[in-house]
Amino acid sequence: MTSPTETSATEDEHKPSIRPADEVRILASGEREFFMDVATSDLEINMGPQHPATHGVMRVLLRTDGELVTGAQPHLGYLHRCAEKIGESVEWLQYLPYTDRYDYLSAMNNNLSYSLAVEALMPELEIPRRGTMIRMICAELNRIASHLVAFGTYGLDIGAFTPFFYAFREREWIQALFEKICGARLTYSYIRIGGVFNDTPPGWLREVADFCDVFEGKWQEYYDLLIENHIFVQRTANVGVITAEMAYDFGLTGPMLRGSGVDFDLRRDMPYLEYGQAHDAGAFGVPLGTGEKGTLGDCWDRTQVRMKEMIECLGIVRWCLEQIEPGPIIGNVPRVIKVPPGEAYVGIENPRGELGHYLHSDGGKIATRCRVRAPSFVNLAVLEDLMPGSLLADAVAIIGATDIVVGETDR
Amino acid sequence: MGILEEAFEENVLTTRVDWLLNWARLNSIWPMTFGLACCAIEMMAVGAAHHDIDRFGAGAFRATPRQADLMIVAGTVNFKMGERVKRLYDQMASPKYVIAMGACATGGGPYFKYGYTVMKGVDRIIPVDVYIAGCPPRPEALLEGLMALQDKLRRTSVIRKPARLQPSDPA
Amino acid sequence: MDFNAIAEHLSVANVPGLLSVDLPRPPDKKTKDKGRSGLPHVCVDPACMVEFLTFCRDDEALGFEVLIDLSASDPSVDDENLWILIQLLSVRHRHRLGIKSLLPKSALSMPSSTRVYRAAQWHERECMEMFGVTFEGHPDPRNMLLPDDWPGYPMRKDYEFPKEYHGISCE
Amino acid sequence: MLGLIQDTGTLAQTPNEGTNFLHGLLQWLPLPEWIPDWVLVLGAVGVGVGILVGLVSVITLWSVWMERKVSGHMQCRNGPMYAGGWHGWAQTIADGIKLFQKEDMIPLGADRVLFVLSPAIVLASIFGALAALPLSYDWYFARMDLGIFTILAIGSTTTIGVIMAGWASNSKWSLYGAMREAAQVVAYEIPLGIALMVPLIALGTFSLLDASALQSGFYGMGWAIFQNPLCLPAFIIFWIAALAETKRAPFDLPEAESELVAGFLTEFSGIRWSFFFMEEYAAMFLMSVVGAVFFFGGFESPVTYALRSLGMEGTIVFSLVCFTTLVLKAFIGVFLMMWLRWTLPRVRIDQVMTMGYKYLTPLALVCVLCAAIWEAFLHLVLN
Repeated sequence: MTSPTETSATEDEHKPSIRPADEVRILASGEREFFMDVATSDLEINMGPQHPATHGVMRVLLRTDGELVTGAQPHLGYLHRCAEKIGESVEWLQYLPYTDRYDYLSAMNNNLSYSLAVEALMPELEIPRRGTMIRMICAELNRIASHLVAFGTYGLDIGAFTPFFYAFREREWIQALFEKICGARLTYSYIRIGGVFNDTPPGWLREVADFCDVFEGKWQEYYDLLIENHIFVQRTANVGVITAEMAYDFGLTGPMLRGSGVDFDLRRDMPYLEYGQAHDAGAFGVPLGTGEKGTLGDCWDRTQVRMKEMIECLGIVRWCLEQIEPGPIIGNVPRVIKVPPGEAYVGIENPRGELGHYLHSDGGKIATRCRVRAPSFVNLAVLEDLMPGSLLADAVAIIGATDIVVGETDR
Repeated sequence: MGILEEAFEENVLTTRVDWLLNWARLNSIWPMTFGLACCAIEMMAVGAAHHDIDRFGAGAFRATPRQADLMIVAGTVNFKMGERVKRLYDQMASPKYVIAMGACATGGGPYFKYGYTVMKGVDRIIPVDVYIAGCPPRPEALLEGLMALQDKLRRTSVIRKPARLQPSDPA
Repeated sequence: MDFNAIAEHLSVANVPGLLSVDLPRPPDKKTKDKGRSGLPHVCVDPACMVEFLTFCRDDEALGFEVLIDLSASDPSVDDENLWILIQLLSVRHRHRLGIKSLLPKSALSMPSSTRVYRAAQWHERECMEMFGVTFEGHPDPRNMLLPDDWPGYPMRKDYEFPKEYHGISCE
Repeated sequence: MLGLIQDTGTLAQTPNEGTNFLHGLLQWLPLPEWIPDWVLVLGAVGVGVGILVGLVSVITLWSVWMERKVSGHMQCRNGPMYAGGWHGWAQTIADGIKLFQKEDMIPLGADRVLFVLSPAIVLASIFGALAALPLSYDWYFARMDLGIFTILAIGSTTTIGVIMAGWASNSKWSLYGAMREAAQVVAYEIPLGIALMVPLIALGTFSLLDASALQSGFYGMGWAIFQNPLCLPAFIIFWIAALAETKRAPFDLPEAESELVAGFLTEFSGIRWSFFFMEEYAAMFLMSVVGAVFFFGGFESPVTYALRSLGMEGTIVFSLVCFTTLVLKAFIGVFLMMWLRWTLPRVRIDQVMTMGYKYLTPLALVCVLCAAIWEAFLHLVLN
């Protein structure tokens, strides 16, 4: 158990103890009456590395006074897998499988972020349009799968066990689609530097279109089953309110930022791939938190933004399905990639926020610096300010709403 | 079960009682919710509807180590997490089993060479019953690992003296 | 505004600490200079980084409300200074700015910019444990990802992997 | 049980002396004369307890299996399949035997006496409450005139066992679970008691036997719910309070899975944990039976009405039919509880308290008032 002194971030004063009486009475048996200085101090609980609500291995040292949380201190590092040191030790293409394992719920988006960063360093590499289209379809399908897991596990945190199973039923369909295209269920390494690994099997695009149609009806069912459920609203509205200034100050991005009403989405405002044309063609909008069920920026808003984003992803996938036409899927990339010397930072819109790669190459086969800016790592810092003042049950709801993935937090 | 364990000769009565005790153990292995990394998502997929682990009676994921019999180490164990894994293993009640799920828990996985904080396999700190290969292993592989554990339980002897039991003993 | 406009705006407002601008240049055969690809960034003196960041955040035209990333980089073993890399993002004007500052390896300390952006707190803690950079005035200088008693700074180029940790061998 | 306690179940209030019970036993068993009376009484009570424990554990085993299957099918998967043949019927038996083999762990800092005692207290109180349940007009363990009174009184002592368990296991999560249990159950005892007064006003009796006898009016369907319009809102309040009382569905805060690791059961393992688990399902069955008897006619249904009109009043077939009607109604209640558990999220502790004190209690009082007014003016309307 960590010593109390470690919680320097949370204030350490005890509650006022009961003042002993002034004069000391002598008892019949002759000895002095002993007054114990009764002081109540806050309880320190380790919502430890193994806890159903911490979505993996994150420890939050909670200081509570009864049910009221008076201090919280996240402790990370229980899944630190030295991703950046490996980035400086293996070749460019060999590092791709490691990018799947940061945010293991949206491996396609991680590959995309890394590939775009490397392509920013190789200006003469040109990516064919079909490759871009397949990249966008896979990235958006993976965003739906990731938000489904977020929706399912958030139901578990609030106590509703069943939505988790429905969410995973749809996710299995997406995983089947990905299995058809690249053979893996979770860590795909499919989006390579210069395009995608292999072409879509026959009938795959038709099945993606079927999925989009079926998913629309199912989505409405989930939305009514949990998000509009009165108890769920009671548990999440007005809980963990993040104002826009707080979001800027903590560097939040993605659904956390949009949940507080800030209209910013990298796919639309700083477009990469063909998201700009997709937005101009009206394929997708950007849902924002509106504070409809409680104050603006509470847990309900963030969850509602994630749910509505799934529908926008369907719009993008359908637009790509119309635009796609046969052609090459990968640019001319040598077997052993030698990236010209230079530095670049590229950030893309991951389901959890902005996932950015800073790459520095000195012209060799191996990167000299591969910095990963993980959105969950940054979004988690806001817990220290959100948790004090909430109840224990709200603390669990707040962690669930930040939707962190510990693989990405600890890299 | 302290007194009764491995105390009796092998006759028709003790083999029947052994069969019953083993049948009860293998039909209700309760795993502990102990997901570390990507394999945890595949473990959740196994617990979910498509590949239902509850068919084998192992669907009751217990959050506390006290009530769990099976610890599925699903993901990378690094040194900081290692002490916690050891403490959790010690807190589990005695007939307990460990499945090392995935390449990371079996032997460090992709982080073997350059992962300075990664422990090269969880069997360095706790005894492991079943290893499952794959990164992450498919849900069917985890179910197959559970069945391998069930086979192992069928062959253990609770009451009979172990000396008479050869590995080639029919299940 | 694109990068040149931002750089020009910064130089006009002669912000304290602005040193130079590093633009990508194509490789040309004559001077054997392999050129520099990628995106441009601004070089800043680390001592007055806090004032530079405060200006970037409060200036109306720039409006960098969000500190996206703060990290360090050790370019090579024999290079005698470390790079501190900061990425800023403006939500209002939809533009980014990359900042680099050189820190001599002999005196690895600079003022902490948590006063300007709260997001910097955790990034700086990670730089402290990974590179050994000390940020003066940091409210909570504990280890972020590594165990508290982890020897050495892993992300340095001259870091050699530990043989064992708490009795568990790392081979 | 088959006619063991031979007592003419007529409505006339026969005085409930001890000899009547013993008389029944003697009639049934050809016993030599020299056996002293106290042995006979002890034997009869022992047989009664054996029947009760056997019946309740069978029902608990069945409802645990049913819960896993119901939750499975609700979540588009089928629950245990391979544990003993058709749809894994032996799953709970396997769980029980496995739990029996588990290591008996008592945490280091735990208060050993309380830790060991708490499952006993919890089971004792729930079986004490179940002893007041009649199985049919002729089969009952004790003919109590204050049936519902004893059930509520003894039934609420399970809280002591739970708080003892939470406190004794020396873990912060258990302490939280125990404190939540204490707060929640106190908040819901009051509306439970008040809501039950409405059917008492409608029927006019505390005893469960007479209550179901009074509901055999309109072809066996003259249930209390139809006799007094206020019984329906009272049933809803009763049902919510019963859910909170048995720590089920939206009110499963004491062992909240995702917040308190396992609430007050965090340190319990093996057979000790299964006692608590058994108590939860027995309490579910108890509350459903109370609901069935006082709101939905207990033994009365068109079938019993038909049998009674055929004049088969005292026979074994009639008793069996009464027993099955009661158990069927109880299992509908148990199924409803399971259904709620797997759909609704969990309510926060302060919302539980506000609903208990601010909304349910006043509502229950209003129901009682209106029910009394309705009963008072009913005789003016009828005659």
